[in-house]
Amino acid sequence: MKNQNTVFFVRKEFAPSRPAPASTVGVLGWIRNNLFSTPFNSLLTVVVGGLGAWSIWGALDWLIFNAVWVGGNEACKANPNGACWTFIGTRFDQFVYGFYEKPERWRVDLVILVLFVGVFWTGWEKAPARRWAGGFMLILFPWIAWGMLYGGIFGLPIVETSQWGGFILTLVVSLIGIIVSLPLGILLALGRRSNMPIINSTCVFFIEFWRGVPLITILFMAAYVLPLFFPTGMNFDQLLRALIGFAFFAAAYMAEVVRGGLQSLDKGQYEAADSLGLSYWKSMRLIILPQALKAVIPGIVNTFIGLFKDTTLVLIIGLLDLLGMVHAAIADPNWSIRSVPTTGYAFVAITFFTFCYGMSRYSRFIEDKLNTGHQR
Amino acid sequence: MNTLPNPESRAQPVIQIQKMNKWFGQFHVLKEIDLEVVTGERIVICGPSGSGKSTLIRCINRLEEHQEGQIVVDGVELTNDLKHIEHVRREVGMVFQHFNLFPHLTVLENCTLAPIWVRKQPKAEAEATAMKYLERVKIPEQAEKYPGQLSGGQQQRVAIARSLCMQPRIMLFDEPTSALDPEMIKEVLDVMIELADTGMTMLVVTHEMGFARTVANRVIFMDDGQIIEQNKPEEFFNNPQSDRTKLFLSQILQH
Amino acid sequence: MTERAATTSILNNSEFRRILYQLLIAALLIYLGWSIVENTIANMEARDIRTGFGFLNETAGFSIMMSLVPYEPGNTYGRVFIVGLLNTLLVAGVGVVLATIVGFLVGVMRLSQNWVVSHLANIYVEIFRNVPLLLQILFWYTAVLKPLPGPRQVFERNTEIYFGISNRGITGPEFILLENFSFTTWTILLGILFTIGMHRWSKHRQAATGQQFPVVFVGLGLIIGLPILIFLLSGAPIEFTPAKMGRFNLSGGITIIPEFLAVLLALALYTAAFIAEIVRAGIQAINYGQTEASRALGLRNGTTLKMVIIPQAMRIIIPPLTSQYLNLTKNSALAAAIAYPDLVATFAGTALNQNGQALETLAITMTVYLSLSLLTSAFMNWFNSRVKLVER
Amino acid sequence: MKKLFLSCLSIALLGGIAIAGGHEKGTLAAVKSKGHIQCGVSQGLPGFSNPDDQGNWSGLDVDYCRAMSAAVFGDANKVKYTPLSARARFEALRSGEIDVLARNTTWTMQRDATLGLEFVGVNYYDGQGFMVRKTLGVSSAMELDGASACTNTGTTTELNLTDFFRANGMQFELVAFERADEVVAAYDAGRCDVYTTDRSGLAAQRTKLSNPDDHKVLPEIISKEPLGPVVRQDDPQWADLARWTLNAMINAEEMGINSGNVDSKRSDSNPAVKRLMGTEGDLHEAIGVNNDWAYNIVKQVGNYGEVYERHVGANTPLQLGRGGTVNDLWTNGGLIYAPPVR
Repeated sequence: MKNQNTVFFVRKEFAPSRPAPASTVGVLGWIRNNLFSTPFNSLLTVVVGGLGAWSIWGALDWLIFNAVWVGGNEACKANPNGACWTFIGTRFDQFVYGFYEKPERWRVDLVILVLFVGVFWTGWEKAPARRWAGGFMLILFPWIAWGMLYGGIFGLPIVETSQWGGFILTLVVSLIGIIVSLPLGILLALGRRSNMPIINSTCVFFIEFWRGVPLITILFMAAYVLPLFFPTGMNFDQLLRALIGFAFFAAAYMAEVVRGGLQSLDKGQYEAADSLGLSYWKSMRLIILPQALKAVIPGIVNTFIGLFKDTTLVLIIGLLDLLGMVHAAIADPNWSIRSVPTTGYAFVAITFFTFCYGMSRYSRFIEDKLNTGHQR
Repeated sequence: MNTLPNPESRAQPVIQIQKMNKWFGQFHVLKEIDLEVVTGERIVICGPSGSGKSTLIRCINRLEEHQEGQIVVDGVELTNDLKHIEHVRREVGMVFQHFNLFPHLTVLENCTLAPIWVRKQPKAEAEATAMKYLERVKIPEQAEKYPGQLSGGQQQRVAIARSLCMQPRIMLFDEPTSALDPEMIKEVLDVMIELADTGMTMLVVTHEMGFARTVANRVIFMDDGQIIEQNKPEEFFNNPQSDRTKLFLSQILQH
Repeated sequence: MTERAATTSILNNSEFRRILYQLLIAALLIYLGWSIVENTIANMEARDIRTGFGFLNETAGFSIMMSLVPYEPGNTYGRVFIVGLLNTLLVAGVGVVLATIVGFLVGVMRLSQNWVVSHLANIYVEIFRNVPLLLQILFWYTAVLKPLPGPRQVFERNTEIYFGISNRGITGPEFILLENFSFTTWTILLGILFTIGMHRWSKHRQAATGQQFPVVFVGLGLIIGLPILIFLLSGAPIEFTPAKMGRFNLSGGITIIPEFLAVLLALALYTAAFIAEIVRAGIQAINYGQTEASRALGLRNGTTLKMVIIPQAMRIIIPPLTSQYLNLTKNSALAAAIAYPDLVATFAGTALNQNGQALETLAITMTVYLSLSLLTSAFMNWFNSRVKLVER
Repeated sequence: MKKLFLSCLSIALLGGIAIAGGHEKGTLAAVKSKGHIQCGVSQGLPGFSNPDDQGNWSGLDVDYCRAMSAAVFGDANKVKYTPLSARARFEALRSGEIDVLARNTTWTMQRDATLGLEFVGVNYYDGQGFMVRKTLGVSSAMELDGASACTNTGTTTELNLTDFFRANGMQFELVAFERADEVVAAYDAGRCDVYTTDRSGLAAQRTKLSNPDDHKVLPEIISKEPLGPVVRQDDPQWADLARWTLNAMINAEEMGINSGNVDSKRSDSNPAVKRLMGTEGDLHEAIGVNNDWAYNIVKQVGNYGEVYERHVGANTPLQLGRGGTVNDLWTNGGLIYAPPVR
């Protein structure tokens, strides 16, 4: 293009695509763009990256490479600069089952197995009869699981709840929390959107009260004050009382999530339901709730993650959940070793992280799917 | 058309692009671009989507970075030097497809923000200028409203006024009408035509061929990241040379 | 036929139904409330439990390890309540500040174009928000702070210590501000006033002439630099009394107890992970077009942030941020797990245990948190209505 | 006003629990119908109530519960245990969650008179003491000025400790935890210089320290801590049963009846022994048990002395020798004394 000021130009030879200059693409380009694009960025990369690598390496070294995997407490005493996994190993059964009677532990195994199969079945998009599995998990399974764990049915001997502990207790508390809170939360959310003043204000009061106080005061209330509210002779054991408090707490949070879903629905959906002549409950059940709940699945999962983490609080009122068991076990004089508390907490942290992170990935996955569904 | 100033009589080109190449990752998005624009020229750039026309004008105020070649705007070469970039951006206004008004500021504040912070004008002066340009785009009465309260066409006119408040030497338009409803396109085009009449140097990426015919003194057709053909509008539309241009025009003019 | 229609219509009348439902609910609630009250009173009488709030004026008789107001065991339960409340507010207040700083930093890091920085920030967020807070408190306390060496291993007996770390906490000197220190105080106050004035003046000047003035730098100089200068010129009128290593412990000085540190660290780092997500989402919610438009107008990055991005992002960030602050405050109740004497540990814990009046004690405690949360939601409603973007 | 306050609170707390009508039934009948005694114990205090790795409980307090079971059912093993924190124990008893509380609980006037509780006796006379590291070189509690002290929250220990330091004009830092094992862990980690609790507790917890021999118990005893089982105040018959279970164990020791010779003692001619063994008189009916109740206690659990030696005596890890202490029988100059069975 020699004479640029001549307006007319037509290209006869088309320029072929060339690979980008090596400095801008490929590994080098990536490194340049993402790590060293400016002097400040380079400094950040070196300083932050160095710190990050140092701490990640330190953590891995402590947790894996330099950890004690075999032997007893003597081996851990000999190596104070690494995790003491043998401590977890010797106590593993206790961490899972608590003081659940040994010969009866197969019941716990069975419940956990059914739980995981059921959850995966329900969560997996392409599974056959997924609705049935979900219904079973939400409606029938809790009763069966309680019956299996507590006993007294099918001729199973009773295992008192005071013997429950460890991971199984964590599961029981969190599952009861979600199973009770979901229907109760839906009712509360519907009530809060109701135009009947008494119902509306009752639900608002209930929700705001439970959301406004720390869970731990609710657990204290359940442990120390709740018995006063019942007639003499009507007793709940400590676990059941904690469960009541926990479930109400969960319901209030769930109600707000469901309310968000109800609010996000187009007004036209309500009008359409009304125009079809459906009664309130029918229009809710057939039209409004299925859409609203589907929209807030991520919110429900996130609430559940929060509740799952909050189950650890039962430790403060003396119930030995997974964290409680570990916390109690590290006081064992035979294992009074520098690395044991950290190992114990690391074990609990990894367990909770695995579950919570898994669930949050699942919720993210659902969220993305829902988002694409809304796009035109 | 003959009233337009003859580009060749102008001394100094205001934009010079030489052998410019740009990649997005491994994708060669702009290839061997050579372009010179002189003051007062009005250039319409058209081409199929993905041909690189938006990217080209975004390179001119460094919203995109080119990897090879040279871009000189207003005598300043665009490099990583922030001073250069700032200088160029002060002199080059830009109007976006989606307006990009600041929703938290009133129309007047949208217009005075840059003059106050970049040109360091007194507020009263900036506001007077802003009102002048708002009058020119025919919405002075909306000055105290927020962008969310305006229609799309009104918003785009505010966006044009906002750019003009910086008193740029060059205006870039990146598909300014393609996000608008048909009845609003005209109000924006009218403003642009008026602006052209003042002698503003303009580079417009658009598919509004009517606008190109009446306003532009040069039409550039791009495809596949290259400038395929450029010509005066009457020549370009009546007598396209390249097969690709012919194909494009036949498709776009059928509508 | 008409008769049937008449009878059904009364039941199908929606107004009638509304009233009926509500009456039923109200009756149920009144019955529940009444029976609970009856049961409670009956139970309390049967168990000889005292009622009423008279206990607040009784002597507590126990000691509290950390108190912001003077407290001794001879004080009343009412005083215990104040001490606990202040300790809660202290850890929550410092926690909020720390969580905000870390949270914003991590949130901005997550948006960094630097791969290493954004991924490390991401790892931080995922780890800290997916591990129970109580576990984190116990971890900091039991695994990090308690294993620190004891004071007798760190300090020689009778030495004076200006700064020390042991498993009894972080110890610094106690300081007394001498008379001359008032100059410094006045300088700081004047500096603040002057900076406020300067801010206004520079606004006016910018409006009038367009010239900008580096208010931040000059203001920092006035509020920090000048007082330091005055402080030095007036002969550094501050007296440090070092802590002294006694037979068991450091005495004197100011000690930040490990219980406080553990709760603070855990609360701040846990909440920071959530704040980081809020900040990231808030900034990401702003269309990139806003940045491009600012750049195209020639605004510098700093100005773009200050005038365009932050004002918009804050509207999105502040409501969830406030509820995180509230969560942090409520979560500070977990301090009870490691003996930090907050409201729940001292008042709903030790005091409840000693006087046995669980109902009253817990009611007071819950009321405190409930009021905080109602105040917070009132603030959020006010804020939301104030900053709502005007739309058509 | 109180009603209003209570109703607001309770409505908030309870949304949907239907309240069934209450039913009054004696504890003994309830225990018999459910087939076991629910016994509230500590969360782990060696010598008094402590679970082993398998979750089997043992200790002085545990044996008391077993004795009650033997008296009621003729089988010492019909007991289920509920571990309780210091804070939760009284409410657990009052609410009926447990039938009897045997959790090294100090008998005080306030607890007896205002909490709706009935103390049935003393199974261990304790007093609060101090434990320190030997390396501190402290030989008396009076030297503890400026020390940091670990203890349990919600116990009389906390109050006694405060009183002791205040009375002697000494400064201290109180670090109070909810659970006993947390106190021990904190003391063991060096968070505090002194560990204070009942001396029996010191002896028990010392076994949990990483190096028990590095620690010593100071001579001072700063309080009276009579520990004993507790029941609800509203059931006199059950309280009597609880009281006489303990008395039977003490009387048996006094009469020289132990688990080894109890079978032969059944045919003893001594009228006092006959009354205790149920071969004469019908006092057992008053407390609602069979006539062989005391026989079953001694046969299956043992007399007080046996139980003491088994769990806390000189040959246990606690090494709390009994001779010459207040916990010896009154006939040996101690305070262990039971009213006669007649």
